[in-house]
Amino acid sequence: MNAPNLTQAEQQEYQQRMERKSIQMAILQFSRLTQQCFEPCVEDFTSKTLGSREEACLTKCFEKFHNGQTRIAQRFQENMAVITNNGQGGF
Amino acid sequence: MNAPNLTQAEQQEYQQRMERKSIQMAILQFSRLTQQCFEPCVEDFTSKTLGSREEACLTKCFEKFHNGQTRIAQRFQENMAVITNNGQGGF
Amino acid sequence: MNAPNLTQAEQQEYQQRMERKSIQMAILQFSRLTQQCFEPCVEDFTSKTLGSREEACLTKCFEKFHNGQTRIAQRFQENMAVITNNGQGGF
Amino acid sequence: MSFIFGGQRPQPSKDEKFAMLDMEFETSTDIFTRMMGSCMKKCVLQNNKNFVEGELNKGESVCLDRCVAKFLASQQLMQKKMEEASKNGGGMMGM
Amino acid sequence: MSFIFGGQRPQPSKDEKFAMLDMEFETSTDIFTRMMGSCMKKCVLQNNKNFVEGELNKGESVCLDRCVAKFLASQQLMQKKMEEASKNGGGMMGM
Amino acid sequence: MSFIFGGQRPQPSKDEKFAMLDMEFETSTDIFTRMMGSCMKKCVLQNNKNFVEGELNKGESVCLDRCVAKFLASQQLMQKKMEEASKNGGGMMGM
Repeated sequence: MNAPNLTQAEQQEYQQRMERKSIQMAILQFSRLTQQCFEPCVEDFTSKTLGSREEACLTKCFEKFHNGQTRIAQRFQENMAVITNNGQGGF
Repeated sequence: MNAPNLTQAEQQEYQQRMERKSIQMAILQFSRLTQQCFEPCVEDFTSKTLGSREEACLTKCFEKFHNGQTRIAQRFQENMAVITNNGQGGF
Repeated sequence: MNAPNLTQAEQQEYQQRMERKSIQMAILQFSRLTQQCFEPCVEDFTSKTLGSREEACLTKCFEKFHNGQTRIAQRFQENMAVITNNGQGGF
Repeated sequence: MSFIFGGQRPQPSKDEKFAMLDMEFETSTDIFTRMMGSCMKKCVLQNNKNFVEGELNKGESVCLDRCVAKFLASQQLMQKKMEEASKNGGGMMGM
Repeated sequence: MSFIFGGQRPQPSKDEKFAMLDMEFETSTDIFTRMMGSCMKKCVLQNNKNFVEGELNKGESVCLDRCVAKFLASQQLMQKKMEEASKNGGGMMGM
Repeated sequence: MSFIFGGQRPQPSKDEKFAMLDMEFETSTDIFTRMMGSCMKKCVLQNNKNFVEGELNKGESVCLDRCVAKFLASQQLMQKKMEEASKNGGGMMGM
């Protein structure tokens, strides 16, 4: 898929649109992360406040995902660069 | 995130947009519910019509989710009100 | 839900919009399929290249889903035709 | 989905008409995707951990046919229940 | 989500305002849907393979109440961690 | 995805161009999200029921690197199969 040519004005407009989309995506990613950590970390419903063990688990879970995501994003970009240079096209 | 200020005309227009979005969301929620109840309730594929036991299971499943969703929505709103009043902001 | 009446110009415009939406959907379906086959077929991470057994599994998995999807789509259309003719309405 | 579209507005604008059609498209797509996910899981994936064969065998084919029929019947049944709940003032799923 | 909306532009256009409201709507919807999925799984589905009863029993009801509170508390906690990570220059989740 | 975009129209309008770019963005986002889900599951979550440690250890890091490479290779392979199926008149996945 060849990227379409944009005029300068269109580029600016699209830039703004992209920013909004990225924010939107980040928010949804955050809410997915909340669920992904909630499910393994919170299993006791005899109380309605988080216990200290649950809080520690959520914190470590957040860090683990944050670190994992950062690493995956780096490798993703490196691999995509190789694939694109090999002329196999992106998606 | 501070809600943006809308003029009265904008409010009316957005109201209509919201209605459509809510309908859309309700439809997708309904189709998710269908799948959620189908999977545990229908397990016999020696026939192509629903058996009476399967129908009963689907009906109870629907009621259970309907009741659960109603309760969760109430608690969600109560909790959000408390969080917002504490000045911690929404999402 | 009754389909709204479109003028001829609107029909043409909507046709184009539909094409884009169908492409979008096909792409997302493809990326879901990639994940669905990756998860059962690729389990060895002592190397960073696909083994021949993994490649064979991915290929068969693709064919299986492709065939399954084709069959389900046919039955879906047949069943929907019956439901609509019975006057029970669509979704 | 008559329980959702109660009264229709007299003359919808182009944007409104397109939005309605979009909704119909997304609804069918969503239900199809979910049906496919459930039926592939129930009829094919449970017995195919290794995918030695790309063709559907007889058992899988028949199972998929019945699964589609049952999924749509379940959908109709749940829709009926939803309409009943809606009439009893429950509103749309608590939201 | 103050870690995302840093500086606000002075006078947003109608489209921008609507986009912001859409975002808020989709965010609440998404978090609600996920919370419902997790809480129904933890409080109701684990013990209801056959759905013999449509009403919520006492145990399920209390469990759902607590689950909602804990889910939202988890969300607040993770948001705090996210803001901290964001201040330390980590950027938004690596993308 | 050359199997999808067959003939390109001569001069797309601004809306069409934006729609194409949106599509590209959503496609990359979707593939990234799925890859992350699968690789975190295979390399990290299977051995971390309790999250005692926030850092990635050596084994997890190496596993993630390989998982990304294999996921993208799988995606390329499946794309090739898709293009072959498409040439043989099968159309796009039966829909």
